[in-house]
Amino acid sequence: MQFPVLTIIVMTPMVAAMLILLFPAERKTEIRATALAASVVALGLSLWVYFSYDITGPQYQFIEKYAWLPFLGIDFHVAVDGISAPLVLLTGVVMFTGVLISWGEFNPEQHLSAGIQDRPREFFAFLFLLAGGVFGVFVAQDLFMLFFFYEIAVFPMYLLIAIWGWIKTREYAAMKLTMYLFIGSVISLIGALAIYFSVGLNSFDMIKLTEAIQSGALNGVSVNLFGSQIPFQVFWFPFVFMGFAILGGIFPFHNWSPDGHVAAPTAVSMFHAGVLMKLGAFASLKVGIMLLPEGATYWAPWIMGMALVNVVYGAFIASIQQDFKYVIGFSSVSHMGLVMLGFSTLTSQGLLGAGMQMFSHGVMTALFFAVVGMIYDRTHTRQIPELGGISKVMPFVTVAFIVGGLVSLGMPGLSGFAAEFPIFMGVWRVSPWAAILASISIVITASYIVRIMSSVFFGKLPHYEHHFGDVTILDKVALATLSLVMITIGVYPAVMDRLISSGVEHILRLFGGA
Amino acid sequence: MEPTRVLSLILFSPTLVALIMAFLPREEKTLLRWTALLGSLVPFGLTVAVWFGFDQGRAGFQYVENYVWYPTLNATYHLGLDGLSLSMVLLTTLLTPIAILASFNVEDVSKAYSVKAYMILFLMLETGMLGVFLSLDLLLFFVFWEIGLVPMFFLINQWGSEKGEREVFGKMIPARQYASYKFMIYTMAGSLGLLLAIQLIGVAANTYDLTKLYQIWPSMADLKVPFGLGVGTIKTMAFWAFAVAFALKVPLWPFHTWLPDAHTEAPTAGSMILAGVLLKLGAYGFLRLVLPLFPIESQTYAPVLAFLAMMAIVFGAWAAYGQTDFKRLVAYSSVNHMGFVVLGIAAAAAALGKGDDAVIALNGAVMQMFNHGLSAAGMFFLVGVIYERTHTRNLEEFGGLFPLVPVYGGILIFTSMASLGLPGLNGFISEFLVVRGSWPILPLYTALSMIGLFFTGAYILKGIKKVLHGPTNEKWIGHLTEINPREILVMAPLMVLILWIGVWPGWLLNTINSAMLMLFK
Amino acid sequence: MEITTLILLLPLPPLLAFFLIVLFTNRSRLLSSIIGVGAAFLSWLGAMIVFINALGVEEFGKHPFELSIPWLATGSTTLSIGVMIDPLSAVVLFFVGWTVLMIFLYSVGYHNFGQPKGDHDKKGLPPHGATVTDEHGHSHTVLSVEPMYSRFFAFIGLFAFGMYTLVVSNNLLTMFVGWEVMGLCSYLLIGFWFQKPSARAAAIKAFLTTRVGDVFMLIGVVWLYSLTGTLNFREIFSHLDKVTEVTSLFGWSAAAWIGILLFIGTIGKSAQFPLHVWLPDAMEGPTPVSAMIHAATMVSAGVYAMIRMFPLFESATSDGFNPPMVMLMVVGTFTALFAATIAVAQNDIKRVLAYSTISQLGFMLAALGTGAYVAATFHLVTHAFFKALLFLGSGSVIHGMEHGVLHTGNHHVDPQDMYNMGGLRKKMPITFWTFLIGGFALAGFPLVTAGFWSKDEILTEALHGGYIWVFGILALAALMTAFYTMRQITLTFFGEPRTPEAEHAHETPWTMTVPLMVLSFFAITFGWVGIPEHFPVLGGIPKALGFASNWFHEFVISSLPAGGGGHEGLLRLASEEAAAAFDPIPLITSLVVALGGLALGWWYYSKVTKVEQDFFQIKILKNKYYIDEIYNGSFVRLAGWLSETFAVFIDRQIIDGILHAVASTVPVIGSFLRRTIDAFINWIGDKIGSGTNSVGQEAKILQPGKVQQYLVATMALVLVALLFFITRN
Amino acid sequence: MIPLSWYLIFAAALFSLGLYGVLARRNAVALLMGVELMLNAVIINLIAFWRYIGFAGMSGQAFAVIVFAVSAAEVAVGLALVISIYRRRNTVVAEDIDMLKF
Repeated sequence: MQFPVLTIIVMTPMVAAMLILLFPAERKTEIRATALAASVVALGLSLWVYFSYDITGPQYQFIEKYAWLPFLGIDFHVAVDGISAPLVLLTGVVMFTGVLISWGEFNPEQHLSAGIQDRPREFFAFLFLLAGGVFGVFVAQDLFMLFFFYEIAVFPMYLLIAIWGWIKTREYAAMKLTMYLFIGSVISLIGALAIYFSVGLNSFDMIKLTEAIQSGALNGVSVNLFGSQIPFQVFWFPFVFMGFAILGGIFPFHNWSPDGHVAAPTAVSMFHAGVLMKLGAFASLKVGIMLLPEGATYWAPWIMGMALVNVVYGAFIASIQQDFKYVIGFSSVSHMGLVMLGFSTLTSQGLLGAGMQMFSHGVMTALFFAVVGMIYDRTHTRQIPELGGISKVMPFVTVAFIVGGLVSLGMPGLSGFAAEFPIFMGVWRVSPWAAILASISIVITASYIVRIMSSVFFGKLPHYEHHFGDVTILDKVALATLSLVMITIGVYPAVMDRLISSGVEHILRLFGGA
Repeated sequence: MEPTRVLSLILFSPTLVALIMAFLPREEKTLLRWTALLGSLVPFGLTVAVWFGFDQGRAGFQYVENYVWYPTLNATYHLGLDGLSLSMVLLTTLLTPIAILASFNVEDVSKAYSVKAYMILFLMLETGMLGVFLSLDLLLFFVFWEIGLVPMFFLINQWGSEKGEREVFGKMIPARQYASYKFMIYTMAGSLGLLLAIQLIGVAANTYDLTKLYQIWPSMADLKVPFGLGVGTIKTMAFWAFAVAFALKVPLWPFHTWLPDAHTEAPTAGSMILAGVLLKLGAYGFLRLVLPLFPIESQTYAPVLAFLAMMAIVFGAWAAYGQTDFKRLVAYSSVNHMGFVVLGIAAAAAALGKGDDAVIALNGAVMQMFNHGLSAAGMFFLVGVIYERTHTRNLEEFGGLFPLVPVYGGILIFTSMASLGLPGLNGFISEFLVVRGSWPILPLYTALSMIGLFFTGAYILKGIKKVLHGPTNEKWIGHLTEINPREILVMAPLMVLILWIGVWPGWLLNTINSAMLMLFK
Repeated sequence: MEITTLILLLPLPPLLAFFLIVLFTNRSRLLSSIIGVGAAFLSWLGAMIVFINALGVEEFGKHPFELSIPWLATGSTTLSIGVMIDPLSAVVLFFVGWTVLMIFLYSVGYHNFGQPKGDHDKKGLPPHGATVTDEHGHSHTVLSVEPMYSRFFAFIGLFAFGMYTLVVSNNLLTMFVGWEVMGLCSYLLIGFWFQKPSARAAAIKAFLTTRVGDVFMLIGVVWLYSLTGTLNFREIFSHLDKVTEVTSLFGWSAAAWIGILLFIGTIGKSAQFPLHVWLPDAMEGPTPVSAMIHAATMVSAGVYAMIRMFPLFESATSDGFNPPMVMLMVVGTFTALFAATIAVAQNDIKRVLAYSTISQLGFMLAALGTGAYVAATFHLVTHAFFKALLFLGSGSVIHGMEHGVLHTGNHHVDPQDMYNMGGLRKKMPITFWTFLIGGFALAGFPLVTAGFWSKDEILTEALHGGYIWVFGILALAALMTAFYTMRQITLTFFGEPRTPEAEHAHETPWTMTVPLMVLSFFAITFGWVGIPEHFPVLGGIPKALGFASNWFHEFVISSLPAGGGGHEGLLRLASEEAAAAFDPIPLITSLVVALGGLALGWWYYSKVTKVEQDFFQIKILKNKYYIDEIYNGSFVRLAGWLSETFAVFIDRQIIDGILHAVASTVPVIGSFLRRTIDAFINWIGDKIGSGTNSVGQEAKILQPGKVQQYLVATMALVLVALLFFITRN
Repeated sequence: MIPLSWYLIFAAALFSLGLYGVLARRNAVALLMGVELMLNAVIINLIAFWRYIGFAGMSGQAFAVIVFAVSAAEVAVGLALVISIYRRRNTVVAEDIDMLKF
């Protein structure tokens, strides 16, 4: 039994959350220090996992399996494969930067209260609970454990948004968000149970389940719906896939995410857009596509259609938003659409692109929300017409936003392009018209990014009610780490490309090596 | 040849210098300027070394470097050099130090946009341009093609001219923002087609390496892409995607409206590089990608390209003649001169590169790219010199400045004559070769573009008349300082080269000629 | 030193002078003038050495001095350029050497070298004189030195370089280079006093009109190059078949079209009919420039190019009809007459000479049109001499008049208007006599002047060629030429000084009069070299003195390739022509025309004292048939309209319009989507939320909070369950 | 001896009296007394069934004792609640105690 690194990664945030709750409320710096320590530990471990993952080795590595509820066949079975390793790293990075940015600075005479100032103890506790849940989902190889951690992740979101969110819409947004996510999880739970019972293996272990389904456990089974016999996989795939895709922000059910982002405090929206949406996409890939391959091939064109709408629709809406955070909210809807597009192609390049896009978009949106948060904390407004000339006061933030903006518009040489290009190559194999339609979104994204850059960051400095200075060192460190990650992947994509493509080969083997 | 790293060195030395400068203090302006200048001389030295080491006889690419870059898409970091790209690299590495020297009087715009940021952006711009000329991998080409946009966007946006408003959809936005916004989005929209076409080629041929693509792509029949259309139509669509993206950058006639705005709003050094090198990217794209990859389509559509080139020449000249803003006049003259380049390329395309006429047309086109780079940079710098002293570019406000600034007047006349295409200077050689090459292949279009040639003379003389000749304008009598030694030092290399190429073009033309002969093997 | 390297170095001294003056010796006038004149002298010396060597060579036409160097790599072949001197270029070199040197020397005096600096002279305006107080106190204004003295020498140095390159070059490309460099220098020199708006406009007009011609010529050169694969003259003439076979528009051969295109170039350059408007306006420049441009070099360059390309023109006959030659003839003859008519009505001394140049060039081109190769060359050379003489003479007259104007101090009097002059023969004797020789040479005063021999040659060739109407018109033009020359001489020199300024005019310094004398010597002697041998008396003298008879004819004809391109009718070979008996008719006509014109001019204008009396001030002639106004009204305005509305309008409105329309679709679609689909989905989501809420509101009444009501409800439920179970089984 | 049915009728009457008391009485204490009555009726039933049917074991007795304990606990708690409500709301009327509604 080698060193149980994955369990530790999942448990560190939980343990840290408990630890933080023991602190008295007013000792804010100590609380923040422990939170930072915990996030550093988690980041370090996830880095270690990422770099020691052996590309040529078996699909699942760092396997740990402890009996949990043998009676029902549930065991705490965690492992990491080609696609989940980068996502674990992503969660570590976002957690580390989120905590840094929530440190913020407080000086009353400038009416400045950046970061989380009121009740940081509870804030970090819930945040780490959320982080633990997310780590759990990415590494869980047991269907039940996946749902277990999924619920843990979703629940603190409500509290974080409702308490620390944007006064105007926090209740509405928190309720809307939690409702959507719970409904989604219920739907996918139903689907998962259907699979569990119809395979009849009496075990939730996904690896066993996939092997069983591969060897024809579900072939004969069919469901009669109003008389017509629909094969099992085809009938149940939408349940499972759509359930999680709601969290991934698929078209008709995407509305919760912009409102949720806008209402959430900086660190939470970083987590939310950066990691939680990837959770949905990853889960829909793992449970939906890997478990029910025939269902996936049947429904793939439909998913591509919806994803396409997602991409173009998100870009258009984002281009006319007046609120800075809403623009980024809708842009993440559009970029998540690209991930779904990558999945729907079911080709090696498409999935590779989707994997990289999940990582690169995660880092980029985290950076965007961090920047927006900093600006909002100092200027107390997010309306683009009212903002201007930020570059004169916060040069570092401007440079970080520019790097992030270029990644989001897919500027070659940065991680955005390294992720989008294979997705488009995959789509070309399936339907060229879709590729052409999707590429329109690139230009529109470019137009609104450039518009924001020139109107918010350049131009003349309007009269803000309170004079404000540059951001703190910690904020700069956070922004720097995020930008560096994006630039390294963009300049030398081979760093992540081999890892993900090894994971993708194993998945495609399920489709008969498509 | 043993694997040399010289090309990567040339390509990334500007970025290295920029990195070093990032850590220098923002206040030391002179230190920053001199590091930028010396830094940009490094690639120039290397290029000259490569120029002498270049073996003209050998076919194919030299100084080749090939490393892993994006394995699953099998796109490799593949650099290489032939006569064509060598001359363009020489032009870039020559113009950048001159432009940096010319921007010694640029001051801080704001805390974020200081001289340091200006110089760093300039050096990154140079890497972007060099990347396009050196890369032999389609994906790498596209990466550097887009990277070149970003620094230029900021140069125009931050250091452009302060005054000027532009009315768009009913609201007034500062002209600077409008111009940079238009430049960025217009070029990106244009190269959207390029991105899609590259993906198509990548998916169909399963490699991005240009040397391999040259062999397999033109004759490839089954594109593994379920387009539902015939191979011919797909290839034509891909051809037009490439052609539009490059025509937009050249700028060819209907796509050129971004150029005058971008120039009037760009800082002096910015428009020197914009006119000097950035326009050549489009023409280089035609020569490196469109002609070899789509020989049959470019032959069928050569007349269309020739027509647009003719329109560019004629309309560029007419529009220039009608301008009152000196910089817009010179900007339209770039449209006019680049029209000749495309005319040469179209003629070569029509003859499928076979036969001497096509090779002469190509020689002329590449020479015109090189010469226009020199004369356009010179002209824009001179406009900048006057603008810094008088803060106006309106031709009506000048008049009779010759007695006040005789040396400046002499240099302006010399450079104007070069850009007019006066025989004995460099402009004439390339225009003569283009006309000589394209006349036997496309007589009608060449004849019609002669109107443009006549009007070139007309608007250049109008420029000189309005600025130098006529009764001296009292406004400037007292305070118009003569051109200072630094500015003369900027102009000196350009003028020497203009005269040298005009009198003895052999050294440059042999390299280009040997490259053009082999371009179509 | 090898003769060909000397030829190669010939054009360089003036270019060197140009750079030296511009870069270094701009400040000091003495040094610049020494360098300028020195360079001209060097080139003149080189030219004379080459000319003498050329004379020494037997059958020089067959093996001229030639040197060519590979220059441009063009595909598999290389284009080579170089120098070549054959009889034609030797002769042209001769007169160019002389005239350029004389003009350089003359301009030292013309720009008042050695005079004090002007009180308030501004660069770019002609000098206005300096007030000088001599030893006993009273001050008088005297001519001041030109403020931009050294710049002038730099520009004419560049000009001389251009002319020499044109003459020595062995291919069309370097000829075109020289051609355009001269175009540039004419622009710079005409616009020398750039502060004068009229000079500025004239400079641009000159450059652009010549450029119209050059554009067509470029196409001709390019077409010829693409057909024959070379630009070298001798190579072109050796395989003319390549050009004549190819037929293009209207069935004419390519050679014909190329000929026409090259001729349009000459029309622009030598100011023939449609494109002649720039020459009279070019009088704005200083007089040495007008002399150089309009007499000696630039305009004659156009005719020289036509003579050089003559074999190509000859070969262009297709089925008996030779389009370029006919065009040459028609345009030449018409311009000769047309310009002569205008010259009669001009009052400005330099404009008369300008129009007379246009008409004389018309003579030469008409001669070429009729196939008179030697006659055209002969007239070209003689004309260069006497026209340069006349211009420099008029320059010294104007200089004298300016002296008078400064003396009287009334600056409104135009020193160039002939009606302000009169009786200057007493004031300026040398200028008068040299001007008289020049005038008689131009008019073609029989036997003595060179003009007579060359013009007579043209008339005889025209008559023998069977072109009666050409002969007639040219004769009439010659009559008018004699008439207006005599008008000019009588108005300026004879009679009494009509204005006080004319009273005080006085002779110009030696630097200006020496060139006049040298040129007048050539204006006379050069004619004797070309006397046809079968001329009754004088024909035999040169043979008697041991020279070859009609040396000029033998020397120049040999530069034509053997057999003149193999066409029969047009050019009667030298051998037959010698045998033709002396034909008296052309001789008599030229005698009558010359003497008649002179007498008529003298008789009429000795009586006229005021402008009103002059019958020939016909309105239409005075305004040059309103051609300038027509051109301005049509072409210039058209160009302005084209560029103003057409190009700028299209760019701003149409293309940018489309762009903005496309760009505005994005927000439109965005807001549409936002208002419809997004709103719809939000509505559903909110509806679900409020739906559950309202259901909750209704359900509220089920929980009133009163205990007893709950108990009643439970009791009711129990009873119902009881009933259900009882009835079920 | 008295037939079982008499005991059952008596218990039923007693039960319905108690039920009426609970449903109709306004006073919360009276309500509690009604509940007591219903519980006693249950005890009677238990003992009656034990006596007439199950006689062997002691289960009937055990159940009765349990019911006694339960009813005592129930009254104690009820009275405590009513007193505390009275202390706050100084009203005992069951109708008024309706804070626990949405």
